[in-house]
Amino acid sequence: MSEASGLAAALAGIASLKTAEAPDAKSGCQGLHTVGREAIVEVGRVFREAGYMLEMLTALDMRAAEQAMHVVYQFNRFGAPDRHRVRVVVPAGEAVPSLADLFGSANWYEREAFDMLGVRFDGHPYLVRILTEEGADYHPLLKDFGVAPAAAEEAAGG
Amino acid sequence: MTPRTFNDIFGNPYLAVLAATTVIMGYLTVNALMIIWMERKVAARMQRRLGPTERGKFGLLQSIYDMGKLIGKELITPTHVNKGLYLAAPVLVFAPVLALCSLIPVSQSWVFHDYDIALVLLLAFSGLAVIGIFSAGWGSNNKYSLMGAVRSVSQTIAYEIPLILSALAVVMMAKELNLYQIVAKQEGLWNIVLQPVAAVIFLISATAETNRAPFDIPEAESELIGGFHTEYSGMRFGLFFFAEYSNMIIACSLATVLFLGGWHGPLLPGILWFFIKVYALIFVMMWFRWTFPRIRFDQLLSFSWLVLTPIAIANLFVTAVVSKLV
Amino acid sequence: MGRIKEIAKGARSLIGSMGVTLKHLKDEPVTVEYPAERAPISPLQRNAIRLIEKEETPGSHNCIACLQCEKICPSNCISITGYRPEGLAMKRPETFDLNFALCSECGLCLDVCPTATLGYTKVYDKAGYTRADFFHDLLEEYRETEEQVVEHLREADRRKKAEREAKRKAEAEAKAKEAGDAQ
Amino acid sequence: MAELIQIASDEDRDTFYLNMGPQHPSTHGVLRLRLHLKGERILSAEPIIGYSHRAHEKMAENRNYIQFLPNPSRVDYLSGMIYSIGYCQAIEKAIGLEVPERAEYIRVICNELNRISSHLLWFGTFLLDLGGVTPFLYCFDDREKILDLLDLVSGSRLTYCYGRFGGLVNDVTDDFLEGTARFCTAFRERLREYDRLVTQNVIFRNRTIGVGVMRPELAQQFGITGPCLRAMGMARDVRRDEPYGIYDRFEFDIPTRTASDCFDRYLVRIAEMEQSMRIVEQALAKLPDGPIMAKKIPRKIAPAKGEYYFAVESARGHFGMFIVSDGSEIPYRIHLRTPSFANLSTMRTVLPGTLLADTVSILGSIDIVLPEIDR
Repeated sequence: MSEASGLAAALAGIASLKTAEAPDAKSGCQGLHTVGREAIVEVGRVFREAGYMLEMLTALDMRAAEQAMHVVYQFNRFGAPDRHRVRVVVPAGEAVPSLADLFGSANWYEREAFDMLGVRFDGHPYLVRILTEEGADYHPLLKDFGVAPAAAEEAAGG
Repeated sequence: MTPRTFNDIFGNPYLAVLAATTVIMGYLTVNALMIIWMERKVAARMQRRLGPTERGKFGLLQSIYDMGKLIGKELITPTHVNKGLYLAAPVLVFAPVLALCSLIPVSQSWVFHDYDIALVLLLAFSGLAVIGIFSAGWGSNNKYSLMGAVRSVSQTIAYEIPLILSALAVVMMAKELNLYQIVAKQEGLWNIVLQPVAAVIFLISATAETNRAPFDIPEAESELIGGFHTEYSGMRFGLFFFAEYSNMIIACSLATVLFLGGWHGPLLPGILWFFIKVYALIFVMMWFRWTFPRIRFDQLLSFSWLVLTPIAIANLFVTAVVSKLV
Repeated sequence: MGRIKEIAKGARSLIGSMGVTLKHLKDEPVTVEYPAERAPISPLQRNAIRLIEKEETPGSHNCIACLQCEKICPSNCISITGYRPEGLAMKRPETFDLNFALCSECGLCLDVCPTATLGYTKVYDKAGYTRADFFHDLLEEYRETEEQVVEHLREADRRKKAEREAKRKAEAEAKAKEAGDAQ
Repeated sequence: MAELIQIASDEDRDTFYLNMGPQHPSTHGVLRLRLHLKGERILSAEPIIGYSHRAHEKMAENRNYIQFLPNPSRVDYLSGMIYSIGYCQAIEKAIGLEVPERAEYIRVICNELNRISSHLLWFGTFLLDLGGVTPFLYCFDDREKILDLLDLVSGSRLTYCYGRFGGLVNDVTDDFLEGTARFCTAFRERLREYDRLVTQNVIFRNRTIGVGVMRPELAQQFGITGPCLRAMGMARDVRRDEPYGIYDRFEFDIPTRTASDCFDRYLVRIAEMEQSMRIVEQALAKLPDGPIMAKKIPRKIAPAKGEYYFAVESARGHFGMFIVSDGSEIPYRIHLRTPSFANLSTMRTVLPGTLLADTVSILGSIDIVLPEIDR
């Protein structure tokens, strides 16, 4: 328990961090936070020092509603889950500091988020596409990246 | 006791050479095809499969169809290879095999050639194949092939030593380098009884010399794809393939000659006994292959230098002392 | 000495391994020689869909062209056009095409079918050279009997209607009687 | 952290680059490893992925929750049952749907059978990487029996779409129950045989013991999960830590080892197969009668606006689904957190310093399924 309260105290020390009240059990998380993008490295360091791993990192295209991308970090510890989802709201087209120096897994996760949704990460050592082809000029998981209707696909495929 | 050689039988050296070449070529071709069939069947049965069944009875003709396929294939020469080495390699690998076969005494009554130093010649020639493998690897101008070739050279050198040392123990006992005489002296008591350690070392080294699994690291398809023969196709690849199986025959024949008493055996004619023993040994080699995972390269070398060679030397030493005392 | 022991232990383990393969050498192979013999397939095995013959519509399917399966299909491999025959309450399919090349055999179409007329074929090894080989016309086998079935359905509809009418009449009569009794 | 591969200068003649893959016998799919080698020793390694990217996440955004059902099992085709049922469980949790008892038990049986089949395939291909062909075929023989069993209930052999929101498609038959019990008995015998054929084998031991050691700090740094993590000595398993379905009702151990080398990862998986059989046998004994579909299933599957995260233990580790709903029938975003993605990303720190032959066994030992990484 002291570990968790230590973590809470450390998180409380970060100015721009807002923690949501008692998350719903359905969310699968024990803590939901929002943080300014300049503080995300600090947040990452707090979690890393508390022995948490970066379980998941992804981005959400929220440009339609709020002209911004959400980068979602999910930290968890080994054992009984204590999952913290940290959200960073980034205005579309701007970059987020990279966590690649703190977490090895962030390296690929951030590359994936960049590849899929075009979120750039400042200070990433090797921010190139990871899943789609080299030199592509699209980010397929953006909402305005359309899909070809099945019929057109069929015609193209022969 | 001296056997008749082909020279005696035909009375003409040129005719003898021609006849020997024909017989050996014919034998090697049929043998390679049959061993391939046998290998596939043995492997299949060990893995609870059926193996080839479609062509001929029990799939006996399958290998012939496969050979037809290999011959019918276009010979592709990649543009980046060193042409000379690349083209020479399959021949270089296959040629020593032919020469070696003529030295094996298969029967009590006749041999192809009867040399007094046949064993030395045999061991010397068997080392030649590695030149072919190396030129294949180097000439292919492919990183995987090169690694396969490098591995092959160091492996051959490493295993030649225990192979020769274990053969030497037999030579010491027989006081003879003539293979026919070595066999003749084993009448009644095979060398394997007197030299079990040498026999085991010889079999292991021979497996390694022929690049058979678990010592097949020059090819190592899970690491090096095909190793030295990655870039070969069609019958050029086929020659490598034939050479491997023919080498098996030679290694097993030599083991039979040195340790299993060659043609000696009750009831059946000597030549039949000889082949029974050879194919039994080949079966053991196949058994190895389909049971064991591959040894890692560095472990392979240290196994040779740190385990097999010291044991072979100790065995040789004991043999020397005992044969002096007896 | 330890080294020799180690070597001996290693050799023993190798011989143990060889024992396993030798033991299997005399075992019966497990291979099924496929084109010549076929392993039994699961009764639930999912393959291309077909329309099953239903007892309500002897000799034919009971598809009502509700397009539920077309809508649910994640791969858009079903396309149906329906028509309403004269004097019938339900629609009948005019075309029912399956593009099996796209199908992922998820079985969602069977789940949603209200008349349970969709089933799986037992053909699991169909091969073809072009995509057109995988267009299945599911109505093919039933086209001949279609008119008969429509007639049968009309008959059934009429009968049902008559029954319903009779029932209503009976009910009304009963009600009237009841009302009469109550008075 | 991320040492990038610098192109060697002309003077650097001792080293060379080797592209292992995308077409290579032992990269288990289309993985490319860009290796910097000195002789056979690896100086640096960079896995390059994405060759089998099929845009499952994009597909999710273009179809409704029901239509996404066939997809999860195709993400990881070796533990397709676990993925497919995991997805159902995630949505059931999001919309608050109760699943009947019988369905829950059948789900557990199928999941664990699938886990065994996945581990068996891994076992076979791992030995194939090491050059042993025969165990591969024995494993496939055993795996075939599991596939037959799962085919009996689900109708598919590999990419199952067996789960539905609120239950399952088909009920199990007596054939299946008997067959499963028979399989468990027969398979125990087979495991003893594998022990003699492989585990005791000195060549195999030499190839795996002490090879590919993952330092424990990598676990936190990279978020390693699954058997790779348990081989590091951490008894972590989603089934135990945050039980989903009815996994809290079963008794099973979480096998762990401490050396974290290839051999330990191998032993952990073998022990896991035994534990899975234990679970299967308990579930078979307790299997209740009853329906297999929930009574009231909403016609529209539309979780309330919000974000959901649900994790299951796949054969390779922690598989998480991050579902963002905007309240409609079509998911706003489904992100799949696949275990192999994290496990493979450790390779650039684990591989340097090892031999080329070890690369193959290390890659094999972490049990990667490329389509699951690329999604």
